[in-house]
Amino acid sequence: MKLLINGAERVVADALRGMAAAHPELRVDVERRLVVRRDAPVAGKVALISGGGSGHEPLHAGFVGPGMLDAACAGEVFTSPVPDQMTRAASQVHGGAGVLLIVKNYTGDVLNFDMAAELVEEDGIEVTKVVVQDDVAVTDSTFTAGRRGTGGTLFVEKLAGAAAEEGAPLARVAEIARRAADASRSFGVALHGPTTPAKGSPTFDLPPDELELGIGIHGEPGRERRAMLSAAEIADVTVEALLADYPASPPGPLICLTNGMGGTPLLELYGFHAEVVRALDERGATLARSLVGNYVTSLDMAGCSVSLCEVDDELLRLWDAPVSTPGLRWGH
Amino acid sequence: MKLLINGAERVVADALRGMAAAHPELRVDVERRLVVRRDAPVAGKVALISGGGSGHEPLHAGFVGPGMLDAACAGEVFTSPVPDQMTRAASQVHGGAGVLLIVKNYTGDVLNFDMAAELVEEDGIEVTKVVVQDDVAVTDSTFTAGRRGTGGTLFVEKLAGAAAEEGAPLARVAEIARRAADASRSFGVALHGPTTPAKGSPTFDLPPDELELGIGIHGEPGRERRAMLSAAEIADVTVEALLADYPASPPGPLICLTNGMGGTPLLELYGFHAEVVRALDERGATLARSLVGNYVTSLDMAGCSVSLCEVDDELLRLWDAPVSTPGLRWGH
Amino acid sequence: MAGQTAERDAAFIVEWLRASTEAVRAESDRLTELDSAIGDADHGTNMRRGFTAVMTTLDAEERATPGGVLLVAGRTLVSTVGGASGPLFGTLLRRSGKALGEAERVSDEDVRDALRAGVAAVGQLGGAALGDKTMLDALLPAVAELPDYAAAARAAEEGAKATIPLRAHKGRASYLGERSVGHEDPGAASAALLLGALFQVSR
Amino acid sequence: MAGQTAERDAAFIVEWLRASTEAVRAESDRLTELDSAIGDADHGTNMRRGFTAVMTTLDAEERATPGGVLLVAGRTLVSTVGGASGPLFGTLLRRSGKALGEAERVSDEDVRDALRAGVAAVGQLGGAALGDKTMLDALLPAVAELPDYAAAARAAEEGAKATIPLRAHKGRASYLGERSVGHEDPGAASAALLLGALFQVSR
Ligand SMILES: Nc1ncnc2c1ncn2[C@@H]1O[C@H](COP(=O)(O)OP(=O)(O)O)[C@@H](O)[C@H]1O
Ligand SMILES: Nc1ncnc2c1ncn2[C@@H]1O[C@H](COP(=O)(O)OP(=O)(O)O)[C@@H](O)[C@H]1O
Ligand SMILES: [Mg+2]
Ligand SMILES: [Mg+2]
Ligand SMILES: [Mg+2]
Ligand SMILES: [Mg+2]
Repeated sequence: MKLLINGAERVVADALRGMAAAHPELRVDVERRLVVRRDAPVAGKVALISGGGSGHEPLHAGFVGPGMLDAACAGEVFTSPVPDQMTRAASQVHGGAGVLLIVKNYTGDVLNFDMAAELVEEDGIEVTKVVVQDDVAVTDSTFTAGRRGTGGTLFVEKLAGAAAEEGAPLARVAEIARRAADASRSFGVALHGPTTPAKGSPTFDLPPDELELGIGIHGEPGRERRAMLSAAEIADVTVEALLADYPASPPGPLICLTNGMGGTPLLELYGFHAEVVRALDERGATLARSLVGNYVTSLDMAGCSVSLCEVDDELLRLWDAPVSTPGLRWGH
Repeated sequence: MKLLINGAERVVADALRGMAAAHPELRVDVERRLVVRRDAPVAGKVALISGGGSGHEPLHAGFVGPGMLDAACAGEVFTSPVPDQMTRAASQVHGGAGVLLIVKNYTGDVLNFDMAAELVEEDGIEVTKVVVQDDVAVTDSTFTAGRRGTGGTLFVEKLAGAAAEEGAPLARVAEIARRAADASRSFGVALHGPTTPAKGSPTFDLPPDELELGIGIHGEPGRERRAMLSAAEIADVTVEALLADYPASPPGPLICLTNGMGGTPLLELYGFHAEVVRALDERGATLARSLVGNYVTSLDMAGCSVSLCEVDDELLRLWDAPVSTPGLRWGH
Repeated sequence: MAGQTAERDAAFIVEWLRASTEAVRAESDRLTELDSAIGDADHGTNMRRGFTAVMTTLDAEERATPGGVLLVAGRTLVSTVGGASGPLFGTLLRRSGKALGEAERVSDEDVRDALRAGVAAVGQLGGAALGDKTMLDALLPAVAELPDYAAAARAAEEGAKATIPLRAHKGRASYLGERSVGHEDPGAASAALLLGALFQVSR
Repeated sequence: MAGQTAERDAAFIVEWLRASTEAVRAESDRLTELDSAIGDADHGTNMRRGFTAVMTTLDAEERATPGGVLLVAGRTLVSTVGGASGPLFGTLLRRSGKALGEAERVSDEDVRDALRAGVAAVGQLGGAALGDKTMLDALLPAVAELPDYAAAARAAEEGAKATIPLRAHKGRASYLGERSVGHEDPGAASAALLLGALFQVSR
């Protein structure tokens, strides 16, 4: 596989240089791999910090800005950032109202963010951590490191970001983040695996007539390999898995993120979204909002994921609240 | 190649169904393959209509909305729409101030839009047509059907859309569109070809150590095949070709669109953008704005294109003017 | 071979279009493959979609005259194909239909004159000349042989094959420059199918 | 084999880390390949980045004590690796360094006790147990053999291989469920490299 890069070891730094050039509204520290709101610290506002391995763009750095994150820490491709990044980010964005860390549930991310949280607290900054674990493909999660954090992270960052922007205190922002995390479910499907710069070839090989169900966002193989399905069939499998995981059947009103993994064209993704909406509808679920696009990606992986978030009026209001980031932007 | 579809013949209709579900702010006629601003016709506003083959999303349907297009006509994959679509669109969006047709310079698009223009004029609606032909890879354009219209189309639709939204009359909106088209240059590179639903395999095969220079957005092979280059080298070749095509050296301030063809991850694209900015800078060019992302795509083609638009204060003001579409959104 | 006095009615044109549709359907993948080499891999799909629509239209409403059949067929192509081939083949049929006027029966000389007018209109619309590696490279030599349908079909076939060594100067393939050399033009291949179908139904 | 009375100084630990770095560099692609099968294809890159940084740090500033060397090496791993292996291998070294305290020379029994403390800390931090298909499956049997460095290296190697038939219950590989069976754990393979390097420099 050919990649549009200067060398595997330079990929993340180069991307951050590009972000710096493209987004004057952000402060990008290429050396320390931090992307920060230009107006940070915002006095009196809870600061949201997230981050994770690179390769999922626009998540997380593309979600930095008013109404969403204050800072994102970029790790190497598919490798969580190191604690020094999070502590440095905290010192730059803490506006006196505490820091919320949004962490995807992977051993590496949790360990590194935990170490950072300890250090930040030692500096006298109030810290709360919310772990996103929305991937319903991980069924027997007692035998695993829990569920993975995937597309639902976007919901958590958006909803908690809106609450923080409104001036809510840390406990309240954390509560919103936890509610959003609890209300989120995701399921992903790959048609071919992603090519990491370090490996230079797809992390898993899929025969031309098979697909991988229940994949994560790190090029790990999924839980099951099956004969290729149509968009309608994939939507049925996906929506079935998602709805089955909610306590109520059907759940309350939903925000639906029909997400591309990076290598699937928007044309196909919209067609798939039509089937997701149909599959939800057939099962009595109510769609409050939808978002279609490449938001939580896995490099050039072909495939898609669907993330749902069950919302009440408050969460829906926070979803509709203005956001102004490179990757997500609406409202006034 | 596997695709996330229900069948080749359903791809465009399915995608439009998905757009309808995802974008209540648009009116989508799946049958007639039209995407229209919900508030159309806007009385007294010049109506902008564009369209073309599908497979380039978000272009054009994703650029329908305040500050950009009033309607987009979606053809089959890589096939221009038929005149009936444009005439129907005109009847829906004409607000009494005339219609501007924005056409990418392909034989099919030009012929079909020309036929439509004749019919619309027969209905007593004032029509002006602007043809975008920004692809500098087509060097000896006297021996071809002219230059192709590619990424520069985004500049034309955005700048003319802003002028129309401000209430400029048809002649003025058309003049802005022409100035934008004249000021635009594009050059594209492919690392692997796109897979059309009808063909089911990449439209051209590239060996693992070669790339295709000067490609268009329809999976046509480019003008030259070369041994694989680094991102920095690709940026140099690209920027060199673009700048050489401007009469002045260096040209005036530029808007730069660093565009993904659909299958290249955002991580790589930002890294490439860093090199484009460097290459421009080394050649004395001034960057006024940049935009990085998948905007004018070619299904799942891996690769990128760079589009430049030389701007004066007026064009820059129109660029910064608010726009609110699924694919491009900023300002208030 | 069709005699010079043969009278052709609307059914003859319908049969021609039906035979063309069958040929286009059978060869659709090959046409797309040709278009994949020097174009955008949609020509087979385009032609199949268009001719399928033509047959649906003609099956739904009968036309009394050869000219009427061609007119509605051409209009259907324009309305359903898109791309370059839609307006061009559409114009070929529409303009031929116009030339045949209201007559219920026409001679093979009338057909020849009509198709020549149609082909001339294609040339005018697209601005291409013989040797530009387009459908005209099959159409022009073919109509020159009419009303000898067999010779016309052969000339179209040879004209299509003769596009292989040419460099394209019109349409999408022209962007390839020298790299367009060595491939048969898909539109010319389609044109040869239409002329082959015409010969077939003329016997 | 190292005698029970051998005294180990800071240089010994530096040599161990240097040999580890060489081994990790030499095996980096294999480690990534292993991680590709049941993880996310970054383990080799992670380890190489971390240990390269460790050597840079150690070459820049000398440490007087074995404990001091391990502390700074562990901290460097934590600060440069990320992922699961950064905090875990970092903790292994840091905690071992802490256990060795300020002594300028330590016995092989001290090294044994320190590494056992380090491995215990890894278990506590990551919550994994023997048989969960992690680095602990190499580390635990290895430190049980210390201060016999040869036996420890052998045990680590065997422990790593023994992860092949296991189903992962921790880390990324656990998401694969049954499909994690049949592959060697990359972190365990790395741990075996470190123990192999220790044996090598102990002779
Ligand atoms: N200017 C032209 N004049 C005549 N024929 C043309 C012209 N441009 C293209 N064609 C014909 O159209 C064919 C391509 O048709 P098709 O693939 O359906 O449309 P598109 O090129 O828009 O994808 C070419 O092979 C060529 O024969
Ligand atoms: N909870 C844990 N306890 C001990 N070791 C673990 C744990 N989780 C993962 N590991 C080890 O980490 C290795 C993976 O390291 P690496 O690939 O560098 O990090 P990541 O999994 O974050 O990509 C696994 O092979 C395993 O040996
Ligand atoms: Mg990792
Ligand atoms: Mg086409
Ligand atoms: Mg074509
Ligand atoms: Mg890993």
